[in-house]
Amino acid sequence: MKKLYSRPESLNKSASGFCPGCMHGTITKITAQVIDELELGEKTICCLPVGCGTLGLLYWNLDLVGCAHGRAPAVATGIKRSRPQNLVFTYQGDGDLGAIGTAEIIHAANRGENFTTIFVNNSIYGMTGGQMAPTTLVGQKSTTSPTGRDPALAGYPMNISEIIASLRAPAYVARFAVNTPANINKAKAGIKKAFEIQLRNGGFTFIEILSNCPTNWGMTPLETLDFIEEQTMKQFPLGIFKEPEEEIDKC
Amino acid sequence: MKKLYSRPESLNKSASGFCPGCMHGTITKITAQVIDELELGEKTICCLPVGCGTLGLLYWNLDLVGCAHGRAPAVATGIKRSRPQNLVFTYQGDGDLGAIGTAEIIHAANRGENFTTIFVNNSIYGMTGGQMAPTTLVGQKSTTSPTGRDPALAGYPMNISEIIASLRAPAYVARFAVNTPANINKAKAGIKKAFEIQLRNGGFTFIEILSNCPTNWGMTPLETLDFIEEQTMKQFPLGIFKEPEEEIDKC
Amino acid sequence: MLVSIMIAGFGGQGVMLLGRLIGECAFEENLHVSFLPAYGPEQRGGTANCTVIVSDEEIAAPVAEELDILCAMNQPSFDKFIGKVKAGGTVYINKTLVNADKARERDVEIVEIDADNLAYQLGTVKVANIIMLAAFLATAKILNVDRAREVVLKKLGKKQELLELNRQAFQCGLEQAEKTS
Amino acid sequence: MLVSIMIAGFGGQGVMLLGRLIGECAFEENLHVSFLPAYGPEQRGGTANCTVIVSDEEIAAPVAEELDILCAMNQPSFDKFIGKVKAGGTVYINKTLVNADKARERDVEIVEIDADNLAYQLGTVKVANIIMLAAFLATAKILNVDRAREVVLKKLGKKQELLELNRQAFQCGLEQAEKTS
Amino acid sequence: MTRVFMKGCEAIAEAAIRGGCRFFAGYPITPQNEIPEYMSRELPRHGGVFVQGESEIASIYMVYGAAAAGNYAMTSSSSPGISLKSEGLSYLAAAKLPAVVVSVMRAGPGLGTILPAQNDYFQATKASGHGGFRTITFAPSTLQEAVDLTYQAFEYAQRDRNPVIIAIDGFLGAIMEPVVLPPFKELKEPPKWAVTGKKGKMYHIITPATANENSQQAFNLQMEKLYRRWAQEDVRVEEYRVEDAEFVFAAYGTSGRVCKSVVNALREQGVKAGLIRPITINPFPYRSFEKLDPDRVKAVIVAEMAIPPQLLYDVRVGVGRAIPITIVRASGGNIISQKEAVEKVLSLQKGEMDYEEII
Amino acid sequence: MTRVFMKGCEAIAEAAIRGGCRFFAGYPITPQNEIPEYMSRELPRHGGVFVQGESEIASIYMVYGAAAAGNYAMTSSSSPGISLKSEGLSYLAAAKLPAVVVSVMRAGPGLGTILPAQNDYFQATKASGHGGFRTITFAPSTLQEAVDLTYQAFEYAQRDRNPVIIAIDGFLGAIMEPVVLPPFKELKEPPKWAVTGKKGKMYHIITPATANENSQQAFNLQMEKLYRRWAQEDVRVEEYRVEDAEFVFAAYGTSGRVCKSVVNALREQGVKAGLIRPITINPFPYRSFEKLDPDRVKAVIVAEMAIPPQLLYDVRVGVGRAIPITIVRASGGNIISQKEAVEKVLSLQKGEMDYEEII
Amino acid sequence: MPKLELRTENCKSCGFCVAVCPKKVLELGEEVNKKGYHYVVAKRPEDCIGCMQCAIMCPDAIIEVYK
Amino acid sequence: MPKLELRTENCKSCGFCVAVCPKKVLELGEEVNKKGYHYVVAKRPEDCIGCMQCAIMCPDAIIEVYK
Ligand SMILES: Cc1ncc(C[n+]2csc(CCOP(=O)(O)OP(=O)(O)O)c2C)c(N)n1
Ligand SMILES: Cc1ncc(C[n+]2csc(CCOP(=O)(O)OP(=O)(O)O)c2C)c(N)n1
Ligand code: SF4
Ligand code: SF4
Ligand code: SF4
Ligand code: SF4
Ligand code: SF4
Ligand code: SF4
Ligand SMILES: [Mg+2]
Ligand SMILES: [Mg+2]
Repeated sequence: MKKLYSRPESLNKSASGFCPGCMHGTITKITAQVIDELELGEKTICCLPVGCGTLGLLYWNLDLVGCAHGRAPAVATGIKRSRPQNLVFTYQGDGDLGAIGTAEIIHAANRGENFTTIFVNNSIYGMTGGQMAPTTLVGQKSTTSPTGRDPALAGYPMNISEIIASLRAPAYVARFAVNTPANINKAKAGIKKAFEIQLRNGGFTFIEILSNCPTNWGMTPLETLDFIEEQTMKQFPLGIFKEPEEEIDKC
Repeated sequence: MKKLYSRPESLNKSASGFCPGCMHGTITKITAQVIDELELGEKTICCLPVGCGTLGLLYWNLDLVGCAHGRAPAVATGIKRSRPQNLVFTYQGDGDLGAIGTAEIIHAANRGENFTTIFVNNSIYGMTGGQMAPTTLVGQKSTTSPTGRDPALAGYPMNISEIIASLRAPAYVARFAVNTPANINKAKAGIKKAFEIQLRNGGFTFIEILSNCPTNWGMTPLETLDFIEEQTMKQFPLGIFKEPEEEIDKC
Repeated sequence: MLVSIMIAGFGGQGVMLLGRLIGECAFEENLHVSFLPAYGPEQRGGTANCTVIVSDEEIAAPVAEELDILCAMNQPSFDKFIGKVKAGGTVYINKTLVNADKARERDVEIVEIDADNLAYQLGTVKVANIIMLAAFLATAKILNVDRAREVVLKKLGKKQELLELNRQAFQCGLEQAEKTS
Repeated sequence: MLVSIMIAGFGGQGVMLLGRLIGECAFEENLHVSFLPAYGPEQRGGTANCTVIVSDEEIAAPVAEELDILCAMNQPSFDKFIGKVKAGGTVYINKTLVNADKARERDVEIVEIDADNLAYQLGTVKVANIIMLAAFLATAKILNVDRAREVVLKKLGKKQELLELNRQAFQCGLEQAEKTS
Repeated sequence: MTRVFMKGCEAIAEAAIRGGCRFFAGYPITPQNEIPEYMSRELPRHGGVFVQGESEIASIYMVYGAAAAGNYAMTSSSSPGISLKSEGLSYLAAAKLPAVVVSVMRAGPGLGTILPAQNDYFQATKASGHGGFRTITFAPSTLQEAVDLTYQAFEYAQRDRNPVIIAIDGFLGAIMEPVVLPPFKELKEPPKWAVTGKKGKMYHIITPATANENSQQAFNLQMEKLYRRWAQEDVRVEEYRVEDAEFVFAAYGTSGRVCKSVVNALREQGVKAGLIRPITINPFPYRSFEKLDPDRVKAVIVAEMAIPPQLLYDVRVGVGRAIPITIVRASGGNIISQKEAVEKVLSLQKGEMDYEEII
Repeated sequence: MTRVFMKGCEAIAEAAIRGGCRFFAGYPITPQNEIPEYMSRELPRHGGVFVQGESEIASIYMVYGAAAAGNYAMTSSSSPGISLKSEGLSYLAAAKLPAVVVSVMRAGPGLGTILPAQNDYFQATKASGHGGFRTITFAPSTLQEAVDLTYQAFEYAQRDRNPVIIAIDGFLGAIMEPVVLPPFKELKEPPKWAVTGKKGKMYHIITPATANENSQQAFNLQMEKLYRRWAQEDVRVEEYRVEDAEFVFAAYGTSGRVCKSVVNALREQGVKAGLIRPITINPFPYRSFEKLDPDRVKAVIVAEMAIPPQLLYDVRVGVGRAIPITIVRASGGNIISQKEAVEKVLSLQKGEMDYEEII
Repeated sequence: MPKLELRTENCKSCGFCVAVCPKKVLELGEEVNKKGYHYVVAKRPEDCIGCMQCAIMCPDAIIEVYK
Repeated sequence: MPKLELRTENCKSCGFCVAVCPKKVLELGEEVNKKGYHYVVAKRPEDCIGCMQCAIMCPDAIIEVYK
């Protein structure tokens, strides 16, 4: 019998530390699949954030660097500049990348550093128990916006891909979701494209993926699927915000 | 005889600490004039950066707060939220606001804090002796880009007003220059408008002003006037990037 | 009097609430009490435990190297902490999930409550902790059971439906305690 | 031998360069030497000064509370530092800008060089510091003047035009020194 | 006075509000999230302001701004976050701004674990940033003490125009205990030095900078004078059964509580044990150690949740070399073992002395 | 070996390159700008990488990344910037990453002034961040020493997989002195632990975190062991005319140089003065002070450019209470006065003893 | 006929696979694994068409599909 | 006729005013002020039209204009 779908080699056999139904698992899995498919396992260096993504330290079967909260893009800069021959990516949450790490991601993008960022946007601080993130939706409740995010006090959700895409240097900026098999496949293709651009020294690539946090959204995993479709995507439309010229020609 | 043009009351009588021909002087002066004209001297709290703007601590005749490098928007947030009845503005350079203070300015803007930022963009770290700033032009020499800014290594200049304007909350975002009397008058009008918006709780207002640094550009003051016109403005076009709806109607 | 109690189980079993409610009850009786939840990197999907110390004097250390009472809601917790129970101490186990055979020879009293199954019969396994709580209150005799019932029901919420469920669970726990003792 | 020298003046007068060149010359003679520029918040448009210590032994403190030699390029510097000059010390002044009357009664030798004016005559006031340097070298007799000239001209640059100007300034300083002594 | 059963972090937050705090800015980090969370719920009810900063740095500078404007302001964090706030702490001290900073220590260095520890003692007492400034640093060991000291911290901050640090470990942040809450303080007008808009020609400058070496030195000397006054007047320490003690524990915070139990246990066994528990870890109660009688005290036992030891250092400064000092310690989320501490003393009594070297 | 006349910061940068440094990231701040500026010119010529970080924080994490990838990496800053790097320093230590961090101290706290000072001693030795980690911290007093120690710092960093701090004051950064430059080191392959892509199934994890209390405590104990080894093996100190000294100065860096002059001046006057000059301020040369003979030494005089004093503490830990300790100090950009130091000793000799209290 | 392999010891009972299977092959079972989750079971394996929707959707990479 | 008042002690000799004056009223003088700058002088005050270009342009607010 032929194996049609298998657990990727770039993940360990152990269970992930993520909560049931958490799409950190999905995103990790498809990234690992891309690495397997491109046979990059021995070439890859993965920079993990502080956030639930940190749990990847026990999960990935790759060279790993645990970074300080928000600083993965700086760490990746140091790594990639030292070892241009490696595939380097950061894996970051929305608190990590959109709040404390704002300067680091914007400047790495602006310098056009030749690595890839996978940005897991779940509209919340998952790891610390559900505080408001820069990406929390208007009206969404969190432990620090107990009556729902009020734009008069906390402003509007930040559309980070759009900001990154407005810079000149980044090569590829796109937003995906992983709430349906079809979306998962698109997200996977997006990651693949980003890695391929990096491999040909094409510059900075940025993949935002809409994710969930059943635990802190206070929903069952299945409920989060609809929430993403109906709420999250309104604020954060899927799409490609920037891509290399050649690619555009192809479309 | 009638006084047509006078030194503003909101400045001390002493000489400024700025170098000859430095437009920090010009920008400080027109801001003080606006405060005088709106009779806001007793209402204003000015947050100064670290950079040549720090020299304003000895120059302004206003309540002043010296802030840490890059953090003036956070300080202003603390002040304005504590005292909404005051006029609060930050005065920041491009190193201060565009590099180390990236997160602070973006998030204050994104929260729609009801204060004004005057952003003095002179494409260089003036105070520390002429290192490359995020706004240094491509090819421009500095002490840390001794052969000129190379986009392959340091990326392209960041257009910060454009980024701020892409956020939803900010009310008014515009870029001016002060290299001619006409431009100076426009910049002054822009500052006035920003203050007026703040006074009616209109939200965050952001005034970028193209400036110079004869000392570290290695030019005479007069040479800097042309450089701004011919080089700086190419990268940083003047214009209004965002304004309140009513105002747009008026145009 | 100084009684050290540990409650331990899976993350979702409400062990923190159980411990906290013991604390609340002791507080209402004007006793000295400390409730210390253990937390840590293992918490996500792992085990949870907390220490409650009840005393009529000021409590110095809020932790206990030796336990008077262990309440084990699942097997891993039982296995991990049974060794800390003092000779002469008491162990409450959630019989549905815990096999206490290991400890039979030790000088500890074992109170077995089929908490998960009983709770399931009441409608949701979620009230297993309340059943255990009531059983503990009834047998440990540190706190006044009637006053405790009041406190617990007050703390557990205002919704009529929940109130009733919790009341039943509490009652069930008391009855079980009677049966086992 | 340990000679402590301070050079002081306006920001734009090239006092740092002057001090540094003394340092370079001493270095080339294999002497122990330290050059310590003073810097600070006042620097922007304010005064500048530096301390050079030349010695044939290891230099401990690179600063001097008492000066053997002061070279004052402007009046404020002269006023500020004249008090630090040791009895028997030497003060070089840029006569164009400095009035040394205050110090006439003190036990210090005063060497007056009309440096700014002389430099102006050479074409630019910017070489006043080189004139002072040469005058200092010629009279202080700590360093070999010919070797120093070489070092200075080498350090000052490759452009023929500048080289010539500096050579003239150096020569001018030497001549002035002769005149005053 | 209200007696309540409350969680550590929440009780501290409530005490702050009652002490006049009307501005809080903070950034999530375990194990202190309940402070910002409580503030986000409760401050608005009292007309106060809660802002979730985009980072620890932004948060402390929001506090800096609020303090400059005359507000009673607070922030809180845990180890990595306190490192990030260290520049801001130094700026608060330099600009003479009052603020309260709660440091809930977790295990480190680096990301470490989120478990309780006492390994930021030096940071909380000797170098909370650059430039050699100091703070009054309270190290409560019960929730009641934490509540009372937080309440008072705002008074000290305002009195000295200097930040005050409340340094606790994660145990105290997470514990629930009965606690009596102090009454709500009446709010005051902003102090005269605050920036509220100039009055006539008089304007205020809040500045973290000085003009030159002499004004800077004058500032440093003025601060040193303040610190000396603290050493004279503001030291707080609990000396527990020390009068006749032959074995004296030195411990603060949760370790202090554990050692109290140990002292009691030893006393029950007839061993003359005692405890010196610094409540202010800066100013440090050096005197309490200096006055120990070398003829009576056979050993000082430092107990701390820090490896390598830190409190040890201050104890050594106080004790000198006349009395041997030894340690009982734990780290990483482990707590001082009462059993180990008891055994240590028993073996010391038998003359098995190990002398702890400072490294 | 090349003898050159070079500026402090530039000589340090050059020594780093010769020592193998091929990655530098930094952010401008006076008085250390010449280090990044020099690196931006020179590193590319040696195939190295210079990145101007968007902040001090970004810069130290770039260094973290470069170090993780096996590069020899360095960053530098001054007081406020070092505070901002303190989280990163702690992360380097936790992740066991070698790096060299140059701290050019200026006057503080806060923005302070850009003038030289020694007021970050505690920060450089006791709490360069959170979590109680330590670094070898070199405090050179001449440019030659700075060059030699910087050169070697990379070896120490790699040996210990730990950051090394070079702590100097602004004087040494700005001074020009003749200096002999060491030869260029041959570059090595990245060490085995570095992340360079996994080999077969073996992958590397560079992590600043630990799994639980026990692994964290094990890490802390392992580190403590390292620090103890430093104390045994890596202490460096200059004892200058101490053998028969009755008055012993304790001073490092620029103050150490000044005190050497003072000792010489006093000796010329027949006063038996000496100097203990720590070269490693961590590990601290406690032994040098412990072994001072109280029957001979009448006083120890701590000289530092810091108010309130900091070095004083370590000296007190070393000396104990048998010998009086007094201080001569300055701050804000002022330097220790030689005259004052001489007079201090002369008056001490007359029996006018003032005993410096620790606060 | 396609074959499913389920590494149920790591299943977290999120139900994603159940929800997306067009053929209702999968269900969350009665049994509980070591971590306390009611893990997935192939109730009607004979209906499976090997479309992989379940495997793609599973966050924990529990499901492998053969054909 | 418009009148100019020049606070020349603070003039830094940048030359902006000289450059923008449409009437060439201003020049940088021979004299040096306390800070060492060749400060501005009104060479042809009679030509001044009070247009304020110089005053607007001066970074150091040296120039006041009366009419
Ligand atoms: C400097 C610092 N600040 C704060 C924290 C605490 N912290 C850990 S994870 C986290 C946020 C995680 O949120 P996000 O980045 O959105 O990741 P998620 O868990 O949602 O995937 C925070 C604030 C920390 N570890 N370090
Ligand atoms: C935390 C910190 N980092 C760095 C510095 C040093 N510093 C002072 S001013 C400045 C940059 C000034 O540039 P900019 O903001 O563009 O202002 P300008 O002087 O050009 O007006 C820097 C990096 C500092 N004081 N504090
Ligand atoms: S807390 Fe939220 S983001 Fe984190 S693992 Fe659980 S579900 Fe996922
Ligand atoms: S250094 Fe540049 S920016 Fe600063 S005052 Fe001088 S000219 Fe202006
Ligand atoms: S492969 Fe398709 S049909 Fe088969 S179980 Fe999975 S989803 Fe259902
Ligand atoms: S999707 Fe995966 S984890 Fe979720 S229930 Fe199905 S098999 Fe289990
Ligand atoms: S007011 Fe106009 S005309 Fe008069 S001097 Fe100024 S610029 Fe010239
Ligand atoms: S513009 Fe002002 S500062 Fe410049 S020369 Fe004219 S008067 Fe002087
Ligand atoms: Mg998130
Ligand atoms: Mg600038």
